[in-house]
Amino acid sequence: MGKELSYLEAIREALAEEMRRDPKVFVLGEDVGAYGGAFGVTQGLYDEFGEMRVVDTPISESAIVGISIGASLRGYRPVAEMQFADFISCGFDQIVNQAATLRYRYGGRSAVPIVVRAPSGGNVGGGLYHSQNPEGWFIHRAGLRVVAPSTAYDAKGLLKAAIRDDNPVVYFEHKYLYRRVKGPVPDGDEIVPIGVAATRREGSDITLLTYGAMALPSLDAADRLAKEGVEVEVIDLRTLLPYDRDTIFRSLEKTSRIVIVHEDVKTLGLGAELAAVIAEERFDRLDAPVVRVTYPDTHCPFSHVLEAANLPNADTIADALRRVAAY
Amino acid sequence: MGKELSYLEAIREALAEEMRRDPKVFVLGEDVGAYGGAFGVTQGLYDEFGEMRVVDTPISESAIVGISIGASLRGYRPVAEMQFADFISCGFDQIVNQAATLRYRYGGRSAVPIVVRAPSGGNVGGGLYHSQNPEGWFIHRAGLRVVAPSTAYDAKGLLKAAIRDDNPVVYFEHKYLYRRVKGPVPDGDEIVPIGVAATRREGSDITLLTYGAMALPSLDAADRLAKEGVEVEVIDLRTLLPYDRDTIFRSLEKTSRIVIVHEDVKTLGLGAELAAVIAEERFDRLDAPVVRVTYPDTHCPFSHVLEAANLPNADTIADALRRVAAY
Amino acid sequence: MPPIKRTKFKLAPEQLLEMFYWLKLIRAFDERLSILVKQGKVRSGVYTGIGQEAIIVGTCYGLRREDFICPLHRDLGSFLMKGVEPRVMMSQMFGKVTGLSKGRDSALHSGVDELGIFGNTSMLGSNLPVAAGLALTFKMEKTDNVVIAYFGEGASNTGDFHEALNFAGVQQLPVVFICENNQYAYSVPSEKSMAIDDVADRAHGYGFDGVAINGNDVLAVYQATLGALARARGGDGPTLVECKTYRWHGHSEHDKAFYRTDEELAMWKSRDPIPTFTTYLRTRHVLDDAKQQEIEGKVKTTIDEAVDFAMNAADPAPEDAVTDLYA
Amino acid sequence: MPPIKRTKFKLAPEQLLEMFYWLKLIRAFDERLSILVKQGKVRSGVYTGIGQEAIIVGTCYGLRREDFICPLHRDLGSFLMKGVEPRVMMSQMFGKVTGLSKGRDSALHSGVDELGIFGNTSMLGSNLPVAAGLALTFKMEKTDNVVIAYFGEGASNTGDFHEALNFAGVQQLPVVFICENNQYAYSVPSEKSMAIDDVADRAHGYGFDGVAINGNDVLAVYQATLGALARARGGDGPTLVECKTYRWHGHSEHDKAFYRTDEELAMWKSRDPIPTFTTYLRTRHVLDDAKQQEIEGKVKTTIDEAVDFAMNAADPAPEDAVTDLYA
Ligand SMILES: Cc1ncc(C[n+]2csc(CCOP(=O)(O)OP(=O)(O)O)c2C)c(N)n1
Ligand SMILES: Cc1ncc(C[n+]2csc(CCOP(=O)(O)OP(=O)(O)O)c2C)c(N)n1
Ligand SMILES: [Mg+2]
Ligand SMILES: [Mg+2]
Repeated sequence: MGKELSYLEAIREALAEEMRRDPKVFVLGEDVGAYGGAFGVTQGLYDEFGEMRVVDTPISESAIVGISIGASLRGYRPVAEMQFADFISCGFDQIVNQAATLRYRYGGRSAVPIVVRAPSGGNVGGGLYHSQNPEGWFIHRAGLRVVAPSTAYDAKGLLKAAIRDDNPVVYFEHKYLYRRVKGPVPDGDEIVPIGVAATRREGSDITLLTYGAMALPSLDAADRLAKEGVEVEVIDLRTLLPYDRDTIFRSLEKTSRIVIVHEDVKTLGLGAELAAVIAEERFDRLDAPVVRVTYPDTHCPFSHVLEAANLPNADTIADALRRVAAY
Repeated sequence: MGKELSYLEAIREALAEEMRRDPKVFVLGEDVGAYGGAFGVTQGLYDEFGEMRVVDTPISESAIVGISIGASLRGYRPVAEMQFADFISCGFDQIVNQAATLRYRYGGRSAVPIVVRAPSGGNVGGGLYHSQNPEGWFIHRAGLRVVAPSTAYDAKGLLKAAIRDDNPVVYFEHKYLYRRVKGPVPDGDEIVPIGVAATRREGSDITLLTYGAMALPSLDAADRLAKEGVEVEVIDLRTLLPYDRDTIFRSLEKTSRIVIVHEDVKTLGLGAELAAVIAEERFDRLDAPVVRVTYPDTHCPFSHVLEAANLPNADTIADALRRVAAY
Repeated sequence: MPPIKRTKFKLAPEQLLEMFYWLKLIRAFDERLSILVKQGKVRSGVYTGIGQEAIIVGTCYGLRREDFICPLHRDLGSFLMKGVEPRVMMSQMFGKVTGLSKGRDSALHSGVDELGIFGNTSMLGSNLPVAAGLALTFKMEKTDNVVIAYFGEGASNTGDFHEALNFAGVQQLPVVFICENNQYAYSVPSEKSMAIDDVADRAHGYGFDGVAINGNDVLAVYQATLGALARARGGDGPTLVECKTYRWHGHSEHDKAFYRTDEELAMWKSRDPIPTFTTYLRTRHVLDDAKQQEIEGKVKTTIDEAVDFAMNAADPAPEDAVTDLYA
Repeated sequence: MPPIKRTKFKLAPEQLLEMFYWLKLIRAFDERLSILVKQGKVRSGVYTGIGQEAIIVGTCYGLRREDFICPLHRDLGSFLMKGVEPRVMMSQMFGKVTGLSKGRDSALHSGVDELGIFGNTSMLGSNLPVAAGLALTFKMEKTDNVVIAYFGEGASNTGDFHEALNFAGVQQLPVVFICENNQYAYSVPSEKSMAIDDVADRAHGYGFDGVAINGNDVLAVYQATLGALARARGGDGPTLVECKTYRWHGHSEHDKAFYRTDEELAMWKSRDPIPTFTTYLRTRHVLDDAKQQEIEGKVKTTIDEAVDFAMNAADPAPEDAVTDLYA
């Protein structure tokens, strides 16, 4: 396993390998063809697989998702690209109503094995409409699966799992990580299973739950706390729906303290659900309030000064950890 | 204040009075004109105000919202009707991206005073696409206000407040309540302010937080518990964004116990945020876990057997109250 | 608009009688549903296609099992023609376990992949991108199977209509778009929702042909569809066939349809597709009294049996409110 | 397609020179932005309209202050013509407090109600329903003000385009839809995103006229717009004017535009709207060396001053990341 790939290359490799393995896998979206996608994720696929398996679409997000659903009903496994996660709002109905409910209304007789890839997240100077973290809307919709890798390994392994999964999966790939994160990736048929979190760092004092780009400053903050004698267990959720209750609860048994970090806004971000479930089901295990470190309830501004003010970072995370440790 | 109106009539009266008061108020939507709307809410308005202020639109939810936004920028106060809240998914982008962000991206120099009325909720045999409670998606979006009245009084007063509010407001009116709930309504210029909860029943043992149609079984359950010696304070939130922290926290001071009841699904329903905020900011005030009684994480089935199985009711709420009381 | 393609066809007497049977059966199915609603036995929303049967029979008659249909709410008859047993379809309306949705939803909200039937959500227009996706797979496989996608003139004003037809045009997909133009979308007459006479004209904006035909003449519909199907099967892309028709009942069984005149209804009843076709068959001696009685008897038995079956079938078990959500 | 309306017009020499100034200023503004991006000084996404200036000048020149424009991403020049000072617009690109967004976003993402400028989100097509809403208010007020709404040929494939134009047609709104058909949507040539040659043809599906014209001829654009404006002001409803053009730069400044040939670009550069118009002015003796130098000097000073101003302006204060969200 000597090979190291960037997060972006890992996504591309997952696509290429799955397309080689299964002729029913194809990709579609705006500029995904000869151009290789706005970020270059699909580069090379058009040359290898041709225009019927790497389909350039018009600017029609709703149709992109709807077409994927139709193809999936005939046994295909479409991977649709939203050019930016922000534009997923334009394909919203097809995801939350068409895809998420089909199996249920069919009485279990069919399934919608589509993947919607959504490049999300800020810290790239994208402003209000190129920086969004819309995962909360989809976590709130039964019938979907939602994943958000933070490493090259998971980017590849989770995408393979998503493609093979029989349910509609919304796959959030964080733009900040595309070229900034590199690492080993799984080989061959190895996947990263949906629904399983990864413990990135063991610790006995506080459990930190995070995902996506926030894994990086979270680990930094944990390192700082270690120097102060506080051992933070950092859990990267990887799958947001269904999130990995077992891993979370097991860690809590050890630490009795929880901090949640995400880039999505606070109100009804995933942290709300995690905090609520913990407060409901593990009330007596908690020695301190469950603290959330998140984006404030506002939009992602363009100015780097403003954007930096909004993003959680190692400082703000470390502060929260200290507060919880001292409680 | 002898006059009693149904919940539905109260909405209609609010529209008529606001349209009389302010020539800039108008309504638009599918079948809202001569027909008076799918549920009859706008009946009579077409005759009184004519087709330029009661605008029948094509089946174009996205345009309905976008048109409202455009008109609002010229000082109008459009009230858009979604025929069913379920179809709000088709106008999603215009609400969450266009309306919710305009003031922010304009540097505070403009505003979007629109109201989107959305008949929501189940218990009416509507099945998957005529029963939804989509409020969670909008509570998760900064820049919006979200309200959900449960009485005729609030239906009228909150709609008037929403129309006069300078922000985009999503107004969830519960279909189950339309003709089943009757009561006095505010007169003249009296409104029900956005952001203020109503304490429906005082009690010192448990605080029950709810809204919309779930207020009814919640009050029933509270009555039952009273017979068992447990006094439940029932708070009807009325506004979901921003929810009324003060009233919630004040009640908690008394009771130290919280139960949350809503018809929206559990995962990232509003209850998640309420539970998280309480666990975060009032950890030491809690004597028991914050328990949520909600729709399970699934869709709203058509069969009355299945629908009844999913809906919270006085029995399931009373059970939760007993568990929390006994904790 | 180009002239209607005059495809030559010859139907054997048995085939004509089969068409007659379908017209009768579909009419009887909807008429019985209407009664069942009034009796309070069917609680589903019922949107009959009474008066529009020639469209379903004319478009479905030439289909193969492998071909896909994407029906709209008035097209329950197309489920029958494509192979769903009447008793199953009736069970679907009662929300019984023996229905396609197993009680999760009613009416068109379920499909059968093996029979080439897509069951849509309620969101008008949202079946059209799915139809494009299904057709895309036929193109990928280089088979000559086709997709028929139905929509009302009202639904032709949705964004999904536009995105789907545009994609179908670009990709020259094997899909036939059938517009059931019954002059009204709920209460709104088409002149208040579009500034054109023929929805067929919209096809030209997508690079393919549109034709407007008499939707109450089953043979005219059959002929126009044959031409469109031949084109689609031959790789020459989509066609839009607009069938002018009228619905006799209200939008749903609960709609009194005050928005139209008795004269208009009477005029259209005089164009009832069934007597017209009956006369055609009788003058050609394909049908005589005995044959007609036999067919009408078979229709009655079939519907009676279907209703009996559905009424005696089991309700789903409450536990099944949460199953069949994920694969 | 109906022939282009040959509206007679006469422009005084000063007016022609004004147009010349605007062409030059807009070109210079975008060219400077391009340099600033390469220098790393502007971090916003920059989508220049270089090569397309005739469209903005020809369409905006006849507008009143009260008229509204709804620009697309390449139309920063229209902000200038409608009255935003170059220094303010430049500040907007730098994300400074002196910009329209006060740093919250850049480029077209902010508007000025008093100047009749709507600033859209990034979601392509989503400005068109807003344009319809603005126009609806002009119709309500029976004024003869108009709205001009811009979109690319790529955006004409979005659902919002369809819903907006349909509504504008039904209501005969005073709006002129300007398609800037520059042959590409990002990397995708128009023949891969629509099966028609002229976007103008789509207008017929909405009951109004569409014309396709040479978008690189400022007087042709002016003339066609005049006709459309007259129609709109006179209560005769919308027109779609499709301006055929080409963008010289990549989609954004980061796009190398490998998807097109050097020959194609060279061909279109030979149709540069500015020299064509310069020759016109010179042969008519409206422009001479001295005048040209004077105008070019003024342009240079204006742009230099704007850049100086913007670069020296203050960044927003971090606290303002969360203000201006609610009214
Ligand atoms: C997106 C959406 N908006 C609104 C509705 C509510 N609705 C159901 S049927 C209908 C009228 C449909 O008219 P048309 O498409 O002409 O079909 P018809 O009922 O006339 O056959 C409306 C408005 C819906 N189902 N979906
Ligand atoms: C709804 C939506 N989908 C995708 C994008 C990403 N995007 C930005 S510009 C663009 C191409 C636009 O092409 P066109 O409308 O022809 O305008 P042009 O850039 O050529 O002027 C794309 C795909 C977007 N902004 N909005
Ligand atoms: Mg209709
Ligand atoms: Mg373009």
